[in-house]
Amino acid sequence: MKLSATYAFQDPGETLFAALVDPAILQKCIDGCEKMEKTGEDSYNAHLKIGVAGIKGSYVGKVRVDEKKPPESFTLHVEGKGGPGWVKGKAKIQILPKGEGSELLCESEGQVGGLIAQVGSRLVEAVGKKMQDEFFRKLGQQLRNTSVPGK
Amino acid sequence: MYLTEELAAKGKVARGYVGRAMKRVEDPRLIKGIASYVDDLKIPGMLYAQFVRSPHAHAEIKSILTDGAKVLPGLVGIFTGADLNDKLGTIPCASPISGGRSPQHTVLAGKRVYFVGHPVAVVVAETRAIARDAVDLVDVDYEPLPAVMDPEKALQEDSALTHPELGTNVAFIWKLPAGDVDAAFKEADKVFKLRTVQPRVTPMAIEPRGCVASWHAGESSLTLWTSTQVPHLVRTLLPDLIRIPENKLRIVTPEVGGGFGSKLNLYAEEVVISHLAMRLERPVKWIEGRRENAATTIHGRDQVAESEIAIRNDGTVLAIRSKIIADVGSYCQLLTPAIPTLTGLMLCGCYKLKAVLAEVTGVHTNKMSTDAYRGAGRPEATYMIERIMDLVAGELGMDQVQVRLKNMPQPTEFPFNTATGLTYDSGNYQAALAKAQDLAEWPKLLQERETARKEGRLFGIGLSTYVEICALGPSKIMAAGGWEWGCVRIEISGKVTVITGATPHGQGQETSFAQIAADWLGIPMEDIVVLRGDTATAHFGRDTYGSRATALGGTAIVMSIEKIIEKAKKLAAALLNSKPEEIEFENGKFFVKGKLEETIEWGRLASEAYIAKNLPPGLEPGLEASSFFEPSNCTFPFGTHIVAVDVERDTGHVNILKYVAVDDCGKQVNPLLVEGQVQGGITQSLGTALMERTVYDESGQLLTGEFMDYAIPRAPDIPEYILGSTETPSPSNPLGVKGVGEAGTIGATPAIANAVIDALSPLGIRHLDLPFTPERVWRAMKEKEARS
Amino acid sequence: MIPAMFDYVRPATLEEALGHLAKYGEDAKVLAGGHSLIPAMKLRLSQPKVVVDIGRIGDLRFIEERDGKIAIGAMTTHYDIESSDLLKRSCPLLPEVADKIGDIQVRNKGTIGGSCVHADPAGDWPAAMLALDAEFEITGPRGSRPVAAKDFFVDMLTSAVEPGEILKLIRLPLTAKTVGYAKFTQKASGFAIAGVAAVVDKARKSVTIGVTGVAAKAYRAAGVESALSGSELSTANIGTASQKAADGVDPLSDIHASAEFRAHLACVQTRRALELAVSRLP
Amino acid sequence: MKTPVKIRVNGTLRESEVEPRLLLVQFLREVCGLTGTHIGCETGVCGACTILVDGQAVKSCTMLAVQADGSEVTTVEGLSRNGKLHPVQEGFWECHGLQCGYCTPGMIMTAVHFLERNASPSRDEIRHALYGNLCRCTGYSHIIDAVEHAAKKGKT
Repeated sequence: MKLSATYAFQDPGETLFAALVDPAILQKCIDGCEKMEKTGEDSYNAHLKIGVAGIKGSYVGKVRVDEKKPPESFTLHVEGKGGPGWVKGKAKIQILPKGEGSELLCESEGQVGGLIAQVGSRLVEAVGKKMQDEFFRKLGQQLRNTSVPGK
Repeated sequence: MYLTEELAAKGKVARGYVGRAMKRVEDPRLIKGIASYVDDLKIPGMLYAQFVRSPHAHAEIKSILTDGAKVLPGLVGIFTGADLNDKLGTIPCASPISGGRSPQHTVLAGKRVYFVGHPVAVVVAETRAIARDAVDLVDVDYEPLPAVMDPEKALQEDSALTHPELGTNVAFIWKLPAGDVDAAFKEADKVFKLRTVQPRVTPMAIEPRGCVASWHAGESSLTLWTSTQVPHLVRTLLPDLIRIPENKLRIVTPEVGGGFGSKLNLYAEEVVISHLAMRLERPVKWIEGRRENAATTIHGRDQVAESEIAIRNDGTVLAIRSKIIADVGSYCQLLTPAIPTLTGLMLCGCYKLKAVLAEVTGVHTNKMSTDAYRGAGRPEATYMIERIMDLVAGELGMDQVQVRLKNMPQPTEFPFNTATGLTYDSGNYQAALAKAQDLAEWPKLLQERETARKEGRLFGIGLSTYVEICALGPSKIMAAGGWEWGCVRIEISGKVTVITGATPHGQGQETSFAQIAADWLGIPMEDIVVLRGDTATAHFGRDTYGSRATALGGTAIVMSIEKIIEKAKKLAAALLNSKPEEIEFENGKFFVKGKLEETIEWGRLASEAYIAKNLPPGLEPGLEASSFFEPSNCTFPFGTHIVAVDVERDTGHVNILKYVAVDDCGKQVNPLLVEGQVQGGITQSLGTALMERTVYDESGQLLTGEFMDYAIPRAPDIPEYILGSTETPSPSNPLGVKGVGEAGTIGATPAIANAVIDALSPLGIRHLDLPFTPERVWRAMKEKEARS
Repeated sequence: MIPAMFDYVRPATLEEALGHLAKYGEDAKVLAGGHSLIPAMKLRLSQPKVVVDIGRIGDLRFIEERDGKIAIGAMTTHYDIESSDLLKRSCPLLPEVADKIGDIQVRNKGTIGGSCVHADPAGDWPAAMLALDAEFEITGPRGSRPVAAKDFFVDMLTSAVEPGEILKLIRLPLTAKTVGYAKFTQKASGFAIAGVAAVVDKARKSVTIGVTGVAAKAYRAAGVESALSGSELSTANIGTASQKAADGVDPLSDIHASAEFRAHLACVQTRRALELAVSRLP
Repeated sequence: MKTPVKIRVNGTLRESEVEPRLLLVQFLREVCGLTGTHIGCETGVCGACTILVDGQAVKSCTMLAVQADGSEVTTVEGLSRNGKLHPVQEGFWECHGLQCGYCTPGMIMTAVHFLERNASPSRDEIRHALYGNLCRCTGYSHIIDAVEHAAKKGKT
């Protein structure tokens, strides 16, 4: 599963970058992130409750940030496992200035396995897309700004 | 051989049960819901097992934590590979190919998992629900590894490895050079190429697998009830694995809810459950769920073939060179390597090819193993040769019927030796074809096609003239003996017990074998009971697969009856004050030649035989005989299927408008059962042609693990079948039967494929891969439109 | 095959049911016909702590004509709808859709309310609800609120019914016979790959189109509707307009149909549904 | 935690305390010992578990036993009366409507229910009615014959 989307922000790239590598903000932006503990430089353990509607699973996993090139780009790695299966993904984030604000390009690649992949295949991609949009919408909120998911 | 054709002629039959459409004696218990399948068994003290299975296609197991599960009240135990593998043998492959390389197949995963569903641990609990709860609490830590999913890419040098320790993904290479292939290609006017793909399919018997094992400590013996096609093979193979003597093991198959080859195996679960019953000294039950069934019961087909075909301008097909890649999955199960070799052997179809070169490469991938699925190797071969016939017709502008007639042997040429070294026992392929054309109203069908095409409709006619190999087979070509066993006992009362080693799973042997025995004994069918499926009563057997039961199992019963008759004649002679050679037997009566006024029937003979007061000197008491029938050859059923379809232009949906099948399975014991087998086989094949496809994603997740995602035909998908038959007796057994369990499955897919491609041919489409799902057909049409 | 443990309550009235929901909050799940919830629980994709079975609340299962509208209780089964003479006369799209849902057994037990609240992207009802401009009455701790169909199907598996609320009934307009439902079925599951409901109002020369199965949620094919608004419903016009059936949507993609094929089928089924509706013009 | 249920099964009242998660099919098979109702899938597709609840065909694997509290249930074991087969059972026997027999009880129960709604169905109506019952052996033809046979038999 591969997704590519751009999001527009009113904040400058530096602000955006700083927020994105701040675990406190990350936790608030990841829908269903119940807990996040720092385990090392740019790596965290996370408890996630993700899914849709009544079909939510609990996952325990790791979040890691690398390839940091402030304020332009970094790569976010997430992996987790839980009752309904496992998830693994990485997102390459690039931030470009645009007008007074910035534009963020997110190219993500995800894999799911176990029950969710096997019975929910038709929904997985849509859920992934939704979660990603939701993440950046919340990020926008966190930055006390409005963001418009771009096409 | 004990029996002769002359004896077959004698089987002309008093009451004429054989050949009659009769309803089944096994049905009342099944339609009342009082029959017993494995999951219906309940034994006091019985425990329930569930397997913890890998969610990864390929991964290293870093740790297995069981503490969380162990606290559940009612949990009895959790066992991992570390606990079991060194105490148990490995799962055998009965048909290895020399030079082949496959890993040791331990019952539970060791350090690695090799496919989604690979069993990693087993939990045992007082109830099913507790066992299920425990599975969620076993915490396995995996380190995922690259999964090998595409068998063709798996052969490239830079490919990841399914089993790194083997150093290769090649499981085996098998070559069949038959005839002078190079000379045949030199002789050719034309050579063309064809790539065919047989998708992976899932058998999906409606009853999943399952077993119950019970340890009898007092006797140190084990009984295993299991939903299998092959209790006798299980009894042969299992003792070594669980380390008990064969004579301490009893296998029982109660009712079996469908097999189609998927229960023709020894599975890891059967071994583990047997072991646990011994280890825990309590009965243990395991019943497979549907998702487990789809992921961890064998799959079928999955072959890609690149073929070159040498032809003459007059339509003669001279030779085929074929490179076949068979995706065998993670392990070689019981018959895995044997399946694609059958494809090679049957490549000639019902045609007089001069030479064949088949090279089969079995490739390991991180998927469930493939093995025998209904038809097992022959549908693949038939699909290839029948597609080839249509392509030859297209290439040369010939009629699809003419090109087939051009290449068939004449009825007078039988027994016919094929280029691949088989001897087709008997046949009249032209007669079956002609009859099918009659039933299909061929000229009218051609007319309809012409009219439809003028109107711009995509109407197609397809046919396949197939031959298959059944009644497997002489022991010299079989992995574990190809004979079949039967026993007949005239009880003291004169009632008759027939015991067969050809264990049925829906085919109706209790009826068809009673028909055979009743005719040969000259008694009413109601006086006969057929026992099967318990190694304590059916001592020997090679079971039911490969359409072998009637030809081989039926013959073993006939042989036993002949032995009993011989003995009964000696007894009758004593009772009638005559000599055995003067005693005649007809319609269940023994009498002195010419003296019909004084006869002795089975009832009196039986009581004399067992009470044993008047036995002639030297004659043993009792009236019972058993026999092993060792066939001299396989049988080769054949037939013609004709299909008319139309294809919806805007959706790619295929409608079957007409379906005609004429099958020749030799003599028919019960035409009603034959019809049922044919309809069922065609329907399964229709599934393969139009909808069925086992899908793994790139990382090895199984996406067709439920009936929600794996489509099998439903009632509205089925056309009204028009069925006919011809009867060419097989000389290979006294019954003259050939076998019919797989005929429909073998004949139908190519006929449907040819019809769909014929329908699409006005658009310039020459070939398309199975299955013809709407999207695949729609895409093919769209690509052609885009190009034109 | 065996759900995780849960507690079970079976309220006799709607008030009692709302009380349970208020008490257990997000831990509770409402059980209607059970045909979506129970399989999800068996697979343990859904593990509610409390199941509130509303199956015995008598006044949730009815089909009536009230104040010039059709009112259908949330617990009305698909078969009730399929076999309703009132609906065959006054809102014939509903029996037509009901007949194409699952199988006899599912239609006997599954409910319109359960199906709508579950909001499966491939469920049949949302297409009809959108095409008919249905109104949903949702009851919660603060009383009842009406929600229009276009606002009811919020997202994939998400309807406007909030935790603590229960769908009570659905109000639908009386329509003529000029309706049609065309479904392209996913072979294995019987769900829709593309299901299109069309309602043709001859007098106003307008059509409404609801599409299910194609995107993450069911939608109104606005492009088709406006293209046909006020125009002659000729075969040619329908054909052209139907090409807009997937405009502006993000089609789902799975092993049964790619996004491209789904979008294509949306157009084909839209044309078929419209042709069916038009063929029923007197 | 356990919930009491009273369910009349084939005319006999069965009372038991069950876990709410117990499926109706498990109640029938494990509590009542009626193993004629089979389980073939986990998602309510295959129909092997079809029974009648208050006269309506339903899939008993997609229903909790507690939901059936107070209901009348008929399973395949309850169809024959005084040793006489139900016409649908007879049809299946006469027409060879079964092979392995595993899907048969569910198939029969759907057909019984369907014929109560439609006593003289066409073959296409029968196909449509059996949509929710999968059979892997017979190819359905003989099953359709069996239901047709039962319909005719029912009228005489």
